[in-house]
Amino acid sequence: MATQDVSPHIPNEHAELSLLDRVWQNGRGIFGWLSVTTHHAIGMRYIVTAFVMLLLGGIEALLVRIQLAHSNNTFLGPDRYNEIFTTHGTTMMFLFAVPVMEGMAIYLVPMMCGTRNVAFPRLNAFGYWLYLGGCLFLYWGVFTNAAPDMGWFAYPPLSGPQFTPGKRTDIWAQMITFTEVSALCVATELIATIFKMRAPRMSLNRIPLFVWSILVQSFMTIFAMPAIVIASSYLLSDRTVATHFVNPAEGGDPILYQHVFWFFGHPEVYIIFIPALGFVSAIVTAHSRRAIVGYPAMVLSLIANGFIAFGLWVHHMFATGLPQIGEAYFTASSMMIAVTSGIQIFCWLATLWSGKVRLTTALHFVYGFLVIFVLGGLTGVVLASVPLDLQVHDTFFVVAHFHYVLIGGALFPLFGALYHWYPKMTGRMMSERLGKINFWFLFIGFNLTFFPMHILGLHGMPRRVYTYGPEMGWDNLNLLATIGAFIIAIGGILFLVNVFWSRRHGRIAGNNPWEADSLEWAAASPPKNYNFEFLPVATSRYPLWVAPESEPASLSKAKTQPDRAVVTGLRNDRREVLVTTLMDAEPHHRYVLPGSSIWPFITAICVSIGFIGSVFNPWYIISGSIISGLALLGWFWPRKLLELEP
Amino acid sequence: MKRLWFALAALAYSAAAQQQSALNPAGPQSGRIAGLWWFFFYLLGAIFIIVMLIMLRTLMRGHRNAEENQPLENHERAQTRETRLRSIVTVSSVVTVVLLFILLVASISIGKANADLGASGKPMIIQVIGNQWWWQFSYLNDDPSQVLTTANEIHIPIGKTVLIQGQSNDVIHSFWVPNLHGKRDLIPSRVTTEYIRADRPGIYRGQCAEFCGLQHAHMAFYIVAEPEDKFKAWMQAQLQPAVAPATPALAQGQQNFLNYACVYCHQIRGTTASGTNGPDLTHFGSRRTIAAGTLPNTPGNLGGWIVNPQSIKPGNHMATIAVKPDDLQPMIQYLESLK
Amino acid sequence: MASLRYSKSAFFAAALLLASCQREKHDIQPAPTRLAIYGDAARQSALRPGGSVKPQPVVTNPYNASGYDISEGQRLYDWYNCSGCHFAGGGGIGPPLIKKEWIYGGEPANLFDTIVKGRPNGMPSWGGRIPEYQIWQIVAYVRSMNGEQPTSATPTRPDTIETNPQNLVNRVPGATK
Amino acid sequence: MELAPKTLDVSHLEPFDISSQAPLWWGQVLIACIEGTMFCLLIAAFLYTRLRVDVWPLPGDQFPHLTLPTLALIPLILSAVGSFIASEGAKRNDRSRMIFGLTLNLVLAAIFFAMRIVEWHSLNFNWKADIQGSYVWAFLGLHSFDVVGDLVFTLVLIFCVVSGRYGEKQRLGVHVDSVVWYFLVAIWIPIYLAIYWGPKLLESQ
Repeated sequence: MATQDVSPHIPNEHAELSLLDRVWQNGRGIFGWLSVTTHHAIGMRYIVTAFVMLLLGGIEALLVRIQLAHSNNTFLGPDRYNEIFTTHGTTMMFLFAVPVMEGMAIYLVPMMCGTRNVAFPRLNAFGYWLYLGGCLFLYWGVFTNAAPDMGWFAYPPLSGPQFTPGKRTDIWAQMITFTEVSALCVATELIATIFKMRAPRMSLNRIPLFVWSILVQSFMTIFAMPAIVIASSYLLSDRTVATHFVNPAEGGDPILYQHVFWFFGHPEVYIIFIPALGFVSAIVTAHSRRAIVGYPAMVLSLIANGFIAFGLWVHHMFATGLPQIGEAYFTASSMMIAVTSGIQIFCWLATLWSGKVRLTTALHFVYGFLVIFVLGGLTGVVLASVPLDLQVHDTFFVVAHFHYVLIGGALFPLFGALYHWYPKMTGRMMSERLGKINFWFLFIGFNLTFFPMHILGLHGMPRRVYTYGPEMGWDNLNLLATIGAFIIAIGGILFLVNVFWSRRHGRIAGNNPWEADSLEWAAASPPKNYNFEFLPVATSRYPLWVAPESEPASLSKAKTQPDRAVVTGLRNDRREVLVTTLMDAEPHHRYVLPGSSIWPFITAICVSIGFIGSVFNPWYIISGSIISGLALLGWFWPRKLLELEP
Repeated sequence: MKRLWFALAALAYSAAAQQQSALNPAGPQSGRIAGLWWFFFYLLGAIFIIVMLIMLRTLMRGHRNAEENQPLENHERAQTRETRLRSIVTVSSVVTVVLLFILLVASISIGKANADLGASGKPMIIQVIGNQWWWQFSYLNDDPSQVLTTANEIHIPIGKTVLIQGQSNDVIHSFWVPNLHGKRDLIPSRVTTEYIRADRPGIYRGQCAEFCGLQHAHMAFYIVAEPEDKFKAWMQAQLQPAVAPATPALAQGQQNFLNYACVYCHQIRGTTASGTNGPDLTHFGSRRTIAAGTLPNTPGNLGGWIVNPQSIKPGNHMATIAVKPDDLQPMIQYLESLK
Repeated sequence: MASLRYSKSAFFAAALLLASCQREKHDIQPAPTRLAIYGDAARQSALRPGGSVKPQPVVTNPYNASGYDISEGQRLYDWYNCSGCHFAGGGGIGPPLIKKEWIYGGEPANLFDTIVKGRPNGMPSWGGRIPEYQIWQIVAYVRSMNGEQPTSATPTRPDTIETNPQNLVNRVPGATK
Repeated sequence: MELAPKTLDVSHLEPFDISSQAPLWWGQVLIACIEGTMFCLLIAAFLYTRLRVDVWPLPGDQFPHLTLPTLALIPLILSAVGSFIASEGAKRNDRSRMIFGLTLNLVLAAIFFAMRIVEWHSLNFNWKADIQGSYVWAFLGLHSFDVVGDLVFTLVLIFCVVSGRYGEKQRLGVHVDSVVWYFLVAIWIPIYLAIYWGPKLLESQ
């Protein structure tokens, strides 16, 4: 965890500073560790946990690739294979991709907004503990031979009580509950933070693009996650208390499950990759040392992305048979997403075109992203077309497509973002040399793995098959893909090596090693618990750059601005922050954030007992609610007069 | 790098078996779809190459910008440049919209043409019922004596439109013959339909495309497209009950089949075996594969399958019956004789 | 303090782990039939019809409490037309299976024996026809009807559309087309 | 670091605020959005299910009774008045008004919930019966879960206010509690219409 200070810059003898230090200090020992509510610590816990999940998901991916390396392989049986590909998909979607983006947002958004913590720090801690609970629950299942085996989408009736007996599917569905509650907590507090706690004068048209992307993502979470709440509840209640939501014999409908699932599932993909677009914007701005071209267009297309994402879920269900008019509508809406994504790509290209590009590792990953994501986007257009989709749906073509979009569109920017913000998180630079090697391994390995899958799909190889016959002619390309997967694995290991090596031996970074533009670079590296000694004032869209008012910022030499405007008059003897108005971010009132507390942890434990227990015995819904309610009473109980927070 | 990919693509194209490929169309629908694919491929490929070229150019330009230690530009020039860049972005976006519109129209018209295939004339109706993990096919007919039920392999006449009427007995499956048309899900409680037509003779492989449990990988079937007269002959042969055993050995085989538990699941018309849980075996010997496309139909494979089906297709619903070695051989001979 | 918590949680985890073993067992490649066991089962359940002395079974059901096998048993119960006489367990032509008192004993080995040997007045003998593992699966399912299997391993409701074909015709448009 | 020259002094601002400017208010509204979306989707799913079935309720099943749930709307809607009074009191730091409003809210909500329990008890189908049972039980269960949660929260607030253990944050809590209750009242009306009237109105031709 990034708590050890290596930054030499800030003189601590100032009395006010030591008061701030004391007020924002976290407790010691394991109790203190469990009570932490600082957003960096929580964000970092999310990121680290998510990377552990990435590692596990990656190992599962390798197992899948080994099994498919040649025809009639018996490395994994059908049962084990189904478990592993399901766990792989579930882990990557629910336990890695979404949480890691949330973690980055929790870490960065308060700093970028120029405030000291998220709006509801305890809710934040609670969200993390539930997420951790979900991870542990799923992997407890995996290691006790109860890994889900019905695919990450869990279509009934296959996932119903009769065709997947045992507790495998229930564990999966309840794991979803854990992560959805956690994601909803994060979305709520991030929206409140972005709306109400931005630095003074950071009006809507000055919000950094990354923060915009998180705002859009959080709103999407709020409106998409309820659908998966319903879908997973359908499954759970059908399986544990014999309701009939998806049982056609009693009037239920398995297709309704698909509608509800994809009403969540498609926005889910954008929930993952919209923050990545924010990473790219931040990296492009900082490393081409130039204002982004077409900021309003970028913001509007982010918002449009968010809306359109809710209107195209049916393209996952073309093969179920739809009326013609429905097909035409969903084809059009699915293609529309290419327009909004295209605008952003053009804006980045224009920015890079006219910028002073510094070809760092972070920018390498952005270029890698552009190559892969553009290709993935174009195959997305193929999938939007109903006749083509009917051929390639549920084949390896689709596998190739969404790995291009998700690895290319989210993982590459994420790696870039980590190279970009690592100095802020740890106070040290990552090795650029190793970083570039790391990039090339990932890039080449990735294309080697997933490009052949397009061809396999067109040649009729369906998804989720545990093996195939030699007469199908799929051996060569599958072997190639498996080799590629191992090259990716090497790339991943190099990244970890770089992270751990640089943690100790990296060059000391200083506050703003990239001469970047946004407010997080005004904080110390690594940041103090309170982020800023004096809250900053956002004097422009790029507050750390010279000539702030002459937007669009010109090619003038990017340089950090030493004499920024700051806020004074906040009390330092308690955790006070500033609440500003929604549109113009004018200071409105002061607001005291709650301190560290063990109650989020205790509540999360109680809620987890309810969640996990109810999988095995429905009565835990009642008893879990009661103990959770008691824990919440403890959380809210007015000990001192100033303690109330959701 | 690119060249390598093209080489690989060419390699893959030649290597892949063409009997299950969307790029080797054998019917009007798959032909249209393949045409649409190549249209998409070239247009989108061109877009990809253009974007990549621009990207590489930014790499060079941006680098040069950084190295030239340019003086501060005046505000006006910067403003002009900014306006120009924005208009380029706008124009590119408009071009994107136009290209997508073309693709949209192409896609919708092909979709409509494919859906309208069965609009004229009375199609032949084949009912498909998905089972874990095999296919039951029934040729529907108003005359009950002409209704034929078979499994995992069907014949269709060339040039005749066939209506596939899909249902499922357990979980969701998906009917897919890439050489003829796209997929159609088979959903319990619903009837889904799709028209197919083959225009050139051949044997086309289809496979379940919706994950359906343990043996999703081994759920294939074959469609044999042949001229009308050959089809008619096949149909007439299939409508007959099973041939009576011609030799004492075959009679013994039949007896063995009826004595073991086979009869609880399998039907052989013309005998007392009338189970409906598994595939109909009346004309088993005429089929190309056993176990839904898992193995070629040879006596050796059949023996292995009967003795231990769970080692070939683990988790499938065929019982592992302890057939005595002496009983096995006649049974195999009998089944193979059911042409 | 900490170590105590760790050991406690380790114990808890181990307990859960053991509990899940049988339930999650997926024996998808059951051993080919072992005919020899029929003799054993018959010997150990040498009881007379209606006899009040319950034998002590020595053979245990290898598929007891396994979710997968109970579910397979449910399928086989249908496939082999047990429902033809016993219906959904309530009985009809054959005796009901949802009950506490069994004529021929309700222990797994007794049920196995009943299925293998058949019983007078209609229950056919299945021994030598269907494999032993399937008989044990049916036994596991039949016992689940009486709540003698853990609820966590028993499917709460069937999921087939065939459970009530008449309802299907009335309720779901399109199914009859 | 030296003090920057350009400073923005905020010491004159209020140290708290009880209005829609408070972050907590936003948090609560967002949670209402989440639940609202969930209920709306469930209502849509319920009506979709209704349209897929020819005969409703399925043979052997009945429509739920109408009298009690319709009567129960009266205390439910009135209880929102209590919330309103309490939240006005919280804004003006008027203790007696807060106590009156909260108590009114609690009593009326409790009456509503008692009627709900009676109705539930006499419901003529089980969640296992068929699809209608499953949905109606799910709606009643989810809404009741929220109602009970808010009742407990209101009780705690009453305890705080009556015992004098309250400050700005508790007052903000009263204000936010009223937002929650408005939502629970408002969302029940479409649910009520959907489960008691929807299937009848959608009678297929």
